[in-house]
Amino acid sequence: MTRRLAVLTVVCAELVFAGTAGDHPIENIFRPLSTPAHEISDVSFLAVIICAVIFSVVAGLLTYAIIRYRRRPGDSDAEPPQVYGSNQIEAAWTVIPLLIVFVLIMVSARVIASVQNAKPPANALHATVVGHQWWWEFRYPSLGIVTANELHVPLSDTAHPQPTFLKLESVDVAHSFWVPRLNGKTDVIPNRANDMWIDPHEAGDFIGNCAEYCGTQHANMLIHVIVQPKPDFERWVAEQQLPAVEDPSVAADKQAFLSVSCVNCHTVKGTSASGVFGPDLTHLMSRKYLASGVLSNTPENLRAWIKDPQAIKPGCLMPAMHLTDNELDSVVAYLRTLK
Amino acid sequence: MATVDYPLEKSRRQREFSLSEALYSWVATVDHKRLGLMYMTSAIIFFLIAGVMAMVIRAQLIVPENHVVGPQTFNRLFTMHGTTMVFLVGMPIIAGMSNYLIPLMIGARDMAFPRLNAFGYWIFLFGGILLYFSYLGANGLFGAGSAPDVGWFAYAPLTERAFSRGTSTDYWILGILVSGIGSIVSAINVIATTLSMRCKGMKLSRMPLFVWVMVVDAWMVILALPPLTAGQVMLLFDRYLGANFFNTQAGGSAVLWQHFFWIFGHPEVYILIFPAFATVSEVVPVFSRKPIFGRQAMVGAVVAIGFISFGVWAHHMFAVGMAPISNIFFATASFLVAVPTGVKIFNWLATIWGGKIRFATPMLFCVAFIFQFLIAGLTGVMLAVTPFDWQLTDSYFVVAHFHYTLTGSFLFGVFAAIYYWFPKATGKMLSETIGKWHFWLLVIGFHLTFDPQHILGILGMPRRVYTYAPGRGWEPWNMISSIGAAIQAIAIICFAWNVIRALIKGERAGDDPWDAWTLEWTTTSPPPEYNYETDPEVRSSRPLWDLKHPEDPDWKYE
Amino acid sequence: MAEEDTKHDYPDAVDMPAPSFWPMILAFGVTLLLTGIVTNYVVTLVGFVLSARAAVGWWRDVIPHELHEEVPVRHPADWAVPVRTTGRSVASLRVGAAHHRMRIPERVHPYKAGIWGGIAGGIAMAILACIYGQVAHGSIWYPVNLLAATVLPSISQAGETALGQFQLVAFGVAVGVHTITSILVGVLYAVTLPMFPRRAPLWAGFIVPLFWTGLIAATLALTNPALNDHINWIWFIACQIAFGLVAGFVAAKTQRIDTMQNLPFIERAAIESQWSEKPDGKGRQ
Amino acid sequence: MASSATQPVETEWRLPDRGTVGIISLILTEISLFSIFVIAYLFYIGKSLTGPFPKDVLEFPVLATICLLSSSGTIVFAEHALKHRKMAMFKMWWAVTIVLGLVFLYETGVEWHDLIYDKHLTIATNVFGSTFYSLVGLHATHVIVGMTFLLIVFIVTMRGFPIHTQIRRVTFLSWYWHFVDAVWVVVFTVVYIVGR
Ligand code: HEA
Ligand code: HEA
Ligand code: HEC
Ligand code: CUA
Ligand SMILES: [Cu+2]
Repeated sequence: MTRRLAVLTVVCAELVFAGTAGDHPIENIFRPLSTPAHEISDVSFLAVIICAVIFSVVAGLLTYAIIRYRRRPGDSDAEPPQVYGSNQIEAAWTVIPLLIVFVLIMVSARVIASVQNAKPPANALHATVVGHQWWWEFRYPSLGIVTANELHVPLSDTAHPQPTFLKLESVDVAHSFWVPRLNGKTDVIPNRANDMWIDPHEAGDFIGNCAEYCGTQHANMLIHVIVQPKPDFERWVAEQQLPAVEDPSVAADKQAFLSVSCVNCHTVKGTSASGVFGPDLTHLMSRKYLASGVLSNTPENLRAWIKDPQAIKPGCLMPAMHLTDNELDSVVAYLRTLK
Repeated sequence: MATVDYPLEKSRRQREFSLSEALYSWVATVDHKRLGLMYMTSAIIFFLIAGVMAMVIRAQLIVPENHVVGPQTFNRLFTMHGTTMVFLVGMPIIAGMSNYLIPLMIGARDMAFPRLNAFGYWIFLFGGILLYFSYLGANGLFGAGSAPDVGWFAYAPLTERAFSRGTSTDYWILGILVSGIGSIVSAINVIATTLSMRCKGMKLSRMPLFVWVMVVDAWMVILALPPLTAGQVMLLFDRYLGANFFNTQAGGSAVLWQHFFWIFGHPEVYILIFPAFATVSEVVPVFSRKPIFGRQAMVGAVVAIGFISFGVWAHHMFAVGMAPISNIFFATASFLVAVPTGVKIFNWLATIWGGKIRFATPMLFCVAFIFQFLIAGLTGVMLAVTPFDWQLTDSYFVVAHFHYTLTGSFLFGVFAAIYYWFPKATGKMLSETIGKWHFWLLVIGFHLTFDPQHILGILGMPRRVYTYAPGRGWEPWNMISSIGAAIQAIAIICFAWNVIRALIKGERAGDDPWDAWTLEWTTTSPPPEYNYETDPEVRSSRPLWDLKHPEDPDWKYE
Repeated sequence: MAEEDTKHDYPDAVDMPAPSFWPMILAFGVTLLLTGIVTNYVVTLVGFVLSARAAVGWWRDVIPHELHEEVPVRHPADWAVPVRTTGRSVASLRVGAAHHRMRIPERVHPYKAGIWGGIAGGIAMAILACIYGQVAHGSIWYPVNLLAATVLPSISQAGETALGQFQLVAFGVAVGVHTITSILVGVLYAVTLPMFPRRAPLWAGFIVPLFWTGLIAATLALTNPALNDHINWIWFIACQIAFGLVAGFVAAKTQRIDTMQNLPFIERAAIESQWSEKPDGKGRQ
Repeated sequence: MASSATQPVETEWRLPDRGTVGIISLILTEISLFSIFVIAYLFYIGKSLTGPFPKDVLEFPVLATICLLSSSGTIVFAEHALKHRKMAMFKMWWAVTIVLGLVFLYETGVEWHDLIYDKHLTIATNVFGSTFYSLVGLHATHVIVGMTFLLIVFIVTMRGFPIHTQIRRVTFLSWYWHFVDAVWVVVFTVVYIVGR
């Protein structure tokens, strides 16, 4: 019955918040797509119902009271009876909330334990999330992959359950990893290892945000979690494991890229570029977005970004490099080959 | 100074007006009523400033990818908005209300430590000015200046030298630290006053609930503020002496700051709501014409809330990855606060029940307070459901929750207090007509602003974002929210107009315009410097009931 | 206080603390002292000097004696108008009763009764539940584990056989949960029994348990999914009714309670009088 | 309220002294302040990434502790003397208290000098340094504040100020001093016993 109620509510909610925009269905914490998010959604739903009932009762009584007991024109000047209290009813309205509270404690405790104490199964994928001021680094230590801003994980349907366990670290300030449809937040805090897990039941691109204020560009620290069916995911892994593409047609452009100071901050595997301050660019073209979700990855956007990142993401930690137009063309041409 | 002015009939008012003397009389005053008004006035000015900041915030967010302000400015705006509202509006309003009313309500001539009282006011004011001076001076006098942009809870290590260069964060630390001294001083004063200065017969069991709530509030201030001060001192050491408290590179802990801040921060939010509780507990009975229902329970509930609130702080930190057992503990403690708070709500309701309600403006604000605080508390309980909070924390749902408590409850309570006691303090009545405009516009604006924010949170909008991309379903709700904010601004303008109008040509108030029951209504409006010509004596918790019903006084039954 | 008085027995002047600007200077000094940190040490120096001077000034104000200023008392004509003392009528709470002020009910003291009732009801319920476990699943631990599943996620993941086994943690949790709920409901019974409309046993034993069973049924999938999957509603309801009957019986028996049968609910709840609207105009006498 | 004068109001009306209430509240605030520093100290025990570590560099400040603790006794004697108007005794005990306090401060200074210059532990060295100097320093600051007040009392008394008119304030000062002492017991336990 509750299920049905829940379904009904979600349907209503979908009507209200309807629509899919662009590639993303609208995020909504009550439309979970992963076990932890599901459990959270259920207990949240319960909390909402309980609070709604309490609200209706109390607000109803209050409304009744202020209408019924308002002073009406022509009322006499007499004072109403002076009631000082009632032990009985006061005890009742202490005990009833206590009971409700007790229920809330129990169910919260269960879900807390269930989400936090989950142990990774043998086939779980392990990945590390590293928060940077204002972008995300994703590492798959067991696969030897380093990428940025777009976290690829395998689909975990009932036929092939394969959760992904994330280790969360930060190199600078505190961030928070939040993809509403997959799980709640877990903070990403320097000098502290946190973890969380997801097992998405549906393929797609799920969007999320950094949810802990982390400085100027906190607003533009978006997360994309790309859930792929197992074969697609494996193909992606294989591609990522390769060193950077060597395209002879851009050999000169490559030289140009390596000669400007991009290399101080960015890595392109297989070249002399080995900076670690900015995102790894080895497979830049495999990403849909640039600069943690701010721009879609088109040649024009890429050029604009490299020309003046500060115009696009003011305050971000990549400086405008003041490249000449020629240099810019070469760099973009080269980067465009990094599939 | 101490010369006696004979003959006594010559009123001081009849002396010739001199600017320097007037100025001196305010600067050097140790009169609790003047200081109370100074606190309130400063707080209202800071409120207008912070309110304008909120307007800019809402203007920026009205449509996606808006360009009213840039990221830096926006971050400074919400930091200063939050900091100002909490430390330079909330705290001085507490001090102002307790200063003005407590001595009058307990039949005292002044606060226990009048000079300390003056010191408290001035150091609060200078602290506030210091914070705002950052707009000019934070990069050194040569730079453009910049206000702090670290958020009102200034999480480490964003506040460390490495991530927050310049001195804006130092201004945040010092401004709050200095004005915090003022809050502590005035809280000590409130405690000493209520314990030591009560007039004859004013037993604790007869003390007005307002005073009870404010004295519990003062206890919370003296216990809760030092952790913030301690944390700030450590942060200052980090920034100036290279200490490593919150320096994560050297083994420092970012989470420790969060603990220290919220050990202060959670009690602080109850500190902020208590003046509203206090006011509602006085206004509701008077306008329902009934005594407060379950007085002992009300006192007990306030004390219980005070105690429990020191054990719930980490519910602001459910997402930092605490052990399940800690999460359960703090969730439990947070739920438990709902019980005494519920008792308060129910007792107010029962006070109204069976009464004969006069809907004057103060009462309107109180009724709205009860409704809105109910919702605020219930969303608070949802947040305390740890798993729910994993989704909602740092989202707009939280913004909605705490504006329900702060705007919808605290501010409404303060407006109730202003409408209720303005006649006492100035001798003039505020206009009921404008008051009703103020009230209804504020209610409408408030709900338009903050109701949609719950939905925004559920749709995944994080707080403290200066911009957002279109297409995530957030546009309509942000639009409504911003429009609501504008309506609130109109409401506040009505309020300002009402006050100014009343001061200039308000109707005379008389001593007891509301037909009330507490001691302050037995003196003139405004009261003389010494409050009462002869020391009052009380016999019950409603001394004026006794006087108004001599054939049937309360004291026979208490 | 605000009494008209011809004998002039009020003081001519009141001693009030004398004004002083030292507190303000001290505040300014302290602020500067700290501001020096972000600006220049000279500011700190100035702040220090100001603070020191102000501190001395302040001490002079209070030592050896606090300075006072005599404020002349206003002429009695300016005093507050004496509070109106003409009696205004007050509606009485009950027709015919003299008093209009109440703390109702006067004689109920039933918390202990509630606790005993809750314990008794809880035991009855537990026994019945264990019987059900034995009869239907061959193990008295079955219902215990299901109850513990409200808190322990591991139980819902364990299989049917595990549900029949004794598990220490689950046992502890179940006992805790059961005790707390039983006692709370027992106390609630004790305080509200007098408020039930006529036929308290019917209400306490059947209607109220059915009501909360309804609440549980509506939310069980969310509060305790494991129980939801395994529940036998007939037995469940039987257990609730057993609780209701026993707890209600014990609570009502342990102490005599004035049930105020002939008063309307609202009055038994003691928050309103039916007659509060119609004061007789003549006051309580 | 003459109108209800039929009912006698409490004949005896005693309230606590406002100064007492004030000083107790002040001490409570201070306790709250110190607890945070103590918590920080306890939290960071063993969390330093680099040396020097407490057990390498800390020695029991025996003399300082004895001095400070006994000064709590001497100030009581002084107070007692003042109450009985034995001014010479008062001055003597008061002076002893001051000297004991000064010895404490001197010892702390020596300890710090040694730590900073010989053992190379500064507030910036590691989290031990940060917590150590701030906790002990906060306490020392309180000693200095107390000492300032003690000195002021001493000086004005020597210059003939009738200090016996201020017994109440002297008592408050001595309470404050006891509090500073009690805090030292905690600091000592935490820093030199638990923390090593
Ligand atoms: C005046 C201020 C005020 C008040 C009174 C409250 C009251 C409460 N708050 Fe709120 N809160 C804030 C101000 C306030 N809060 C602020 C400013 C923040 C954000 C800070 C920041 O991040 O910037 C915050 C954030 C905040 C969080 C953290 C959110 C997050 O960032 O993740 C949580 C989580 O538990 C929470 C919970 C509560 C609870 C349980 C109450 C309870 O006290 C509510 C109790 C009241 C009721 C429940 C209603 C009446 C009761 C009944 C009718 C009885 C029956 C009810 C039940 C049995 C449930 N609050
Ligand atoms: C007491 C506390 C209080 C109060 C009353 C308010 C009142 C308001 N707040 Fe605020 N708010 C906070 C405390 C408060 N807030 C805190 C603590 C934060 C968190 C900060 C952080 O994240 O660090 C916050 C954050 C916050 C945000 C989130 C920012 C973000 O996360 O990005 C928003 C956004 O809508 C907002 C809006 C508002 C609005 C519209 C009001 C309105 O109710 C304001 C109404 C007032 C006015 C409209 C003023 C009217 C002025 C005039 C009429 C002009 C006259 C002017 C002159 C004469 C000079 N507030
Ligand atoms: C000072 C360090 C620094 C230098 C030098 C630098 N970058 Fe960056 N770069 C960054 C940082 C930091 C980011 C992440 C910005 C963000 O998203 O906030 C970034 C992001 C990028 C991105 C987007 C990556 C992604 O995954 O979305 C590209 C492309 C890029 N840089 C290219 C370049 C090129 C080309 C140059 C040289 C002309 C260069 N960078 C020089 C630091 C640097
Ligand atoms: Cu990273 Cu916010
Ligand atoms: Cu809180």
